[in-house]
Amino acid sequence: MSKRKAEDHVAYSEAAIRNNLSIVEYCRTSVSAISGCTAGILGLTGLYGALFFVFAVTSFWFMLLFNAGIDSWKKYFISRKSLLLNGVFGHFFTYILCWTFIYGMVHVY
Amino acid sequence: MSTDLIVDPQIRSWVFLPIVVITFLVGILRHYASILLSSQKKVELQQLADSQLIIRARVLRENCSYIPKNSFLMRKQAFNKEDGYLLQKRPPVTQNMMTDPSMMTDMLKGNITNVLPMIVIGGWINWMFSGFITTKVPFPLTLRFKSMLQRGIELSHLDASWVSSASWYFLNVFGLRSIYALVLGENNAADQSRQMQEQMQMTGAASGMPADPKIPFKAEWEALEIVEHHFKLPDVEKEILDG
Amino acid sequence: MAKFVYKVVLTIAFLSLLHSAISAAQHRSYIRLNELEFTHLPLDVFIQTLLSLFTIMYAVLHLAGDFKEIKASAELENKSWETFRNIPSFYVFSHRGGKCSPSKASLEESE
Amino acid sequence: MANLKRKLERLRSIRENNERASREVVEIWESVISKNLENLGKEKYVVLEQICIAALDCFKLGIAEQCIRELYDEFPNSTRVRILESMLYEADENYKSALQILNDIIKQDVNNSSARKRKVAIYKSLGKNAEAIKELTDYLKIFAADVECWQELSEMYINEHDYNKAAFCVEELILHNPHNHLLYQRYADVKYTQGGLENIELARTYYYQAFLLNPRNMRALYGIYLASTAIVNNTKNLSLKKKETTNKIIDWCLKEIKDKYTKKSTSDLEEKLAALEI
Repeated sequence: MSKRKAEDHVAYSEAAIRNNLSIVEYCRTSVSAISGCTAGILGLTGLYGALFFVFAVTSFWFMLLFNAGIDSWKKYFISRKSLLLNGVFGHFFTYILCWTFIYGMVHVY
Repeated sequence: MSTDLIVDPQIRSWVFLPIVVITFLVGILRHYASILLSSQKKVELQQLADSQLIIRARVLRENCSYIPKNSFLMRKQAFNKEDGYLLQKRPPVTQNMMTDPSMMTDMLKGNITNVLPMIVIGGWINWMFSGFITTKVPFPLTLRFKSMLQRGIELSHLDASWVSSASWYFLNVFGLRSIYALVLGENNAADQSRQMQEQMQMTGAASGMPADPKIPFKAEWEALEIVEHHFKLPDVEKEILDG
Repeated sequence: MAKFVYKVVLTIAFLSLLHSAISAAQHRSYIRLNELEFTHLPLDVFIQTLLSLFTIMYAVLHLAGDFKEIKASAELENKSWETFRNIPSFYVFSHRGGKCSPSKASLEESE
Repeated sequence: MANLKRKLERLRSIRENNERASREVVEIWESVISKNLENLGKEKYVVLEQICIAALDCFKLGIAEQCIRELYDEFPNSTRVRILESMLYEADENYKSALQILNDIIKQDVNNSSARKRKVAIYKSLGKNAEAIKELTDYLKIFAADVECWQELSEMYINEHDYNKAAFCVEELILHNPHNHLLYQRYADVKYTQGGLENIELARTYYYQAFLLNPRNMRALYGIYLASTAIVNNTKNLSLKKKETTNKIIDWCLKEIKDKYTKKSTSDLEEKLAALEI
């Protein structure tokens, strides 16, 4: 009885959540920038580029979960889905900029 | 596909790349300039006290179930009675934005660091690098985008995915924001030493306060009025004997 | 120490990415000079690029910092009241620790 | 270099956990930091401040003076450094100069909270508890949400045996931080000390809550036990049923405490055995 009750009392520490999310945000921004550069080097165009973004972000997501521990990610994050989807459009914009930039540097001239 | 137009590689090193570098460096400079120019906002003592009072009332409302009923009622009384904390009479606040000189300088500083460089650098880039085709976006676009991406060159037969130098500058201005966050970090060294210089203060909560505290006070009063107290702590006897 | 290793890995991966970018650009100009149609990158460049991407991802993930446990009790579980009640803003220095200290010397005496 | 890094790490953890490990901090300064002042990086000034306070705590005024000078070189107009200076006077028992500095700071900047807090500390070290409490309540009228002040005030009321007011302060703390088992434990302590059947039962509820939040809190377990014993022993005409349940709770507590200690000692023993085998 007392065991179950103790689990009901789960409270999250605001500061720790913010710390984790800011780390993830940092990683995701850099991953979208770097994957944009990669897409530019590979010379992907059109839909392939968008697919590559999806591929890069998902594989990073898996990497993140694997790093946090397959079973123990719950210790660090409340929801797995928000790790994948939060602010995805902002990151896509970063991706496009880097993609265009490197594509221009490598393939246009 | 892309062979329909061959662009001189000189453009790459003398137009395309410089624009990116310039925008990036200007952004970094602007960041440090805004740190230099920013002034610690002076907060009125009364305003500070008001905001802290609001915080206290809010936590009382949210976490009241963790304290005994008597204590809750006592606090509620102190906040909500006729001349309690939330209903105090106070002199009307007359803070006009235009008459407050510190407000004016803040606005001016904001303009200097944000709008001015964009106009100046934008104008300069338009003048210096005008009329180049710089790059091609790697995805097809409809003709609607032509006016956006090909500012400065009026060629009706050009494919929409080519980008002119002026438009490339604007793309950079908007797109580099997240890169700045990456490079400058959220709390970099410049911030830390400033913290040391000035006394760390709880102005964070106060700055969000509107000039007139009546409205949030009234809202808090209403919210507190309807809160019901349920003591949330478990009953020891029942729990232990059941378990 | 581990951080240092990851930093080195990150740098190498970045250099490798840069290298593959240059290779790709060279391939592109070669194709243009020979008036061939560009179809795809050479396989080695392709693989190098992808590998660098994943290495960078991995290194960034490890460099960004450690996660903290989000359970509120996690950080409090090991605290005792003795450390919790200790508030630096209200330190009082007139305690026996100072008076018994062997190096006791007030400012005037030491000068 | 690696040593320096490790020591800085330790200092950081002391800072974050609010430990009062002043002697250790001063030792770290003497062994490593004093020679490596230039290599501290961006943490330098925070570390200097920490060392300064620790040095004052150990009555090594020379070290503190050096730190303050170092900080003044960098931030000649900082109020935070001036507060450190006033603390130096305070440790030297020159309370008049210390108060003078603090009053100057407050005159310059009315909402400087740490100067006001230092004033309270000075009254405290002068033994003027009543004045300290008055100063602190005045402070809390403005900074009503300052948690650490509520905590300090509760301590002071406890020293004055004014448990009702102390309980009020701890309640305020619980409102601000409802998931901290230490606060529940403290509240229960206060209530238990106040005595009376109602208060002791309340204390037991709060001890139990502290125990639920952190099952390793032995003090809370003992608290439940003590409170229950007090209910059985000190109340006349307790109903039979009530007596029975309370006794059951006492048994449960004792069993739990014994379990905890046997578990702890066996795991310790295993660790030691494992260490022996290596």
